[in-house]
Amino acid sequence: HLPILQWEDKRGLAFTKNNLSYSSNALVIPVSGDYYVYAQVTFRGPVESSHNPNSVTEIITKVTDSYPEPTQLLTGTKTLSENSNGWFQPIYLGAVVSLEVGDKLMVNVSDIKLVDYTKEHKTFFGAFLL
Amino acid sequence: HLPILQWEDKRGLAFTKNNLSYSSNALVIPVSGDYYVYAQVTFRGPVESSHNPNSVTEIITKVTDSYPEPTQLLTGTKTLSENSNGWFQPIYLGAVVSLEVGDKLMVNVSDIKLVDYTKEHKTFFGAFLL
Amino acid sequence: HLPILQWEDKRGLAFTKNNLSYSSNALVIPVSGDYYVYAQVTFRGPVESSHNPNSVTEIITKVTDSYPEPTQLLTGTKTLSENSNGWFQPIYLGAVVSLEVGDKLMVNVSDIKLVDYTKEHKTFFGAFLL
Amino acid sequence: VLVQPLHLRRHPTREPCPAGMNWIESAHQCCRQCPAGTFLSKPCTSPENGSECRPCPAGTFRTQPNTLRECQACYECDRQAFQSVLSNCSATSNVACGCEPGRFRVCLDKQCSEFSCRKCQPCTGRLIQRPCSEAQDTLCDSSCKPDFYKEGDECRPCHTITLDTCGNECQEVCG
Repeated sequence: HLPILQWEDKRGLAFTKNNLSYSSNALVIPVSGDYYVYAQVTFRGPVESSHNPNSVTEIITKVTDSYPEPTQLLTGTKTLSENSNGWFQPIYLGAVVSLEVGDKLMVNVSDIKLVDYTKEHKTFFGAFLL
Repeated sequence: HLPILQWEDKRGLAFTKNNLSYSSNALVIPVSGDYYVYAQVTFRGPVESSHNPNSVTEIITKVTDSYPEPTQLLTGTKTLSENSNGWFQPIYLGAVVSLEVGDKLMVNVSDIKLVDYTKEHKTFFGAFLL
Repeated sequence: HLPILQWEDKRGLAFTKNNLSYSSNALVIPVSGDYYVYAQVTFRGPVESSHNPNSVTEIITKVTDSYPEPTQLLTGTKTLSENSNGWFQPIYLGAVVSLEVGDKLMVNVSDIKLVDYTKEHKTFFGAFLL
Repeated sequence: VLVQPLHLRRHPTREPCPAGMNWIESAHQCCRQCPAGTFLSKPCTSPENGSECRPCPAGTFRTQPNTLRECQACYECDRQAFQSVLSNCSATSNVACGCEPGRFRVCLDKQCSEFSCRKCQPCTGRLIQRPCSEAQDTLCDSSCKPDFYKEGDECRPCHTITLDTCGNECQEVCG
């Protein structure tokens, strides 16, 4: 599977409430229902140890006890035509999904070294119950 | 008018509820109010019969009995600088719009052959009442 | 600071309601709570007086009486690899933020001359209380 | 500009607060600001008694006096993109980032809020007019150093030259 992003859930702009908790890199769904789930990842390069990729991918994934494999809920894939100087590429995803209590939501990326983690307002992840 | 996308509304992650129904390529609004409407289309190329375009466009459109012409609600237009080898370009749109009962929402695209319809988590469309 | 966009809040698709008002380029928060805030800016070029930039940036910012400096809530930065002929680049941002009554929300951009203001469905800004 | 429906009461008009104090909606009065490096953990119950302020947790900061409920998260320097820390984040200031030695800043925008760190050019076979710095690349002399000859844009050492292409820069070596 693609690498899973880790998130800050308390400091700065980050918060969790109404029992929607964050643990081991996942948002944990407290009550079954329809949620609007969203995430933005800003990718950037070039970086040291990583060749310049020709694409970047962000996937919001669901893991549930009722099925052994993760389910891909939302995917953003973008090819890169930038040259070797510095490049930035944000990918935003958001949609309504039906979730069950205990389901876990995570964000996977094609290459974790290409994620711009330096500023909280550039890469973020969240969900709310409708 | 630009081609209208067709959608799956029952299988996999797709669902409709609370009388928000899908028929002839459109979401049909069951009750007047403010809705958050969203859609992502992943475009990809090159494809056989279509020259490599220099841009792709996605439009969320409203059709209503009270006016003979469709109204463009949200538009995403992106020029392509990718060269001739494989390219991917996702466009996400989302906003609150005021809708009347019976209004129909559709998604138009600049070139239907460039739409990546292969995976439900790459191209999706939805709405919810606030 | 980066230039602040001005918005139409009454005509066409634009509206404000429930005391969420618009004044001096900002949405003014009427009641404390969690809001889903979003904005899309379509950038385009080249434009006459502006050299072709190598990137465009959109930032949703919060200004509050409780702090003398603006807070960057959401940021989308994209490098441009388009060449000198016409280019379009939409940037969509959206997330849940905790706001206090009286807080003001604004949209800043890297270069106001590059913003496509010609059609209301290409550049838009809004918020709703969860 | 689009918004969402909700039902509200108009909030009472309020006098501006004296210097050093901010209006706190939940307390319905002016409260003393918390100093830089702290945040408001509990508003005052009357203007006389002070607000309860707590230090910004590690990894967060506030550069100014405030009545905010949380501190801002520190930025991080982009180590993988060859950035270096010029000054660490403290309770009262954000981190400041620069470029690793041997690299200079290439600003992404006019404000240079985003920048990448590009390798300084080595000026092989040339004199250095201006050394590489945080802000700009090395400036190399346009002509080659003694014992070097020009080939295209490059300056090559004379000892690598072949007799038939030997120009006057390398006469000593070829002679």
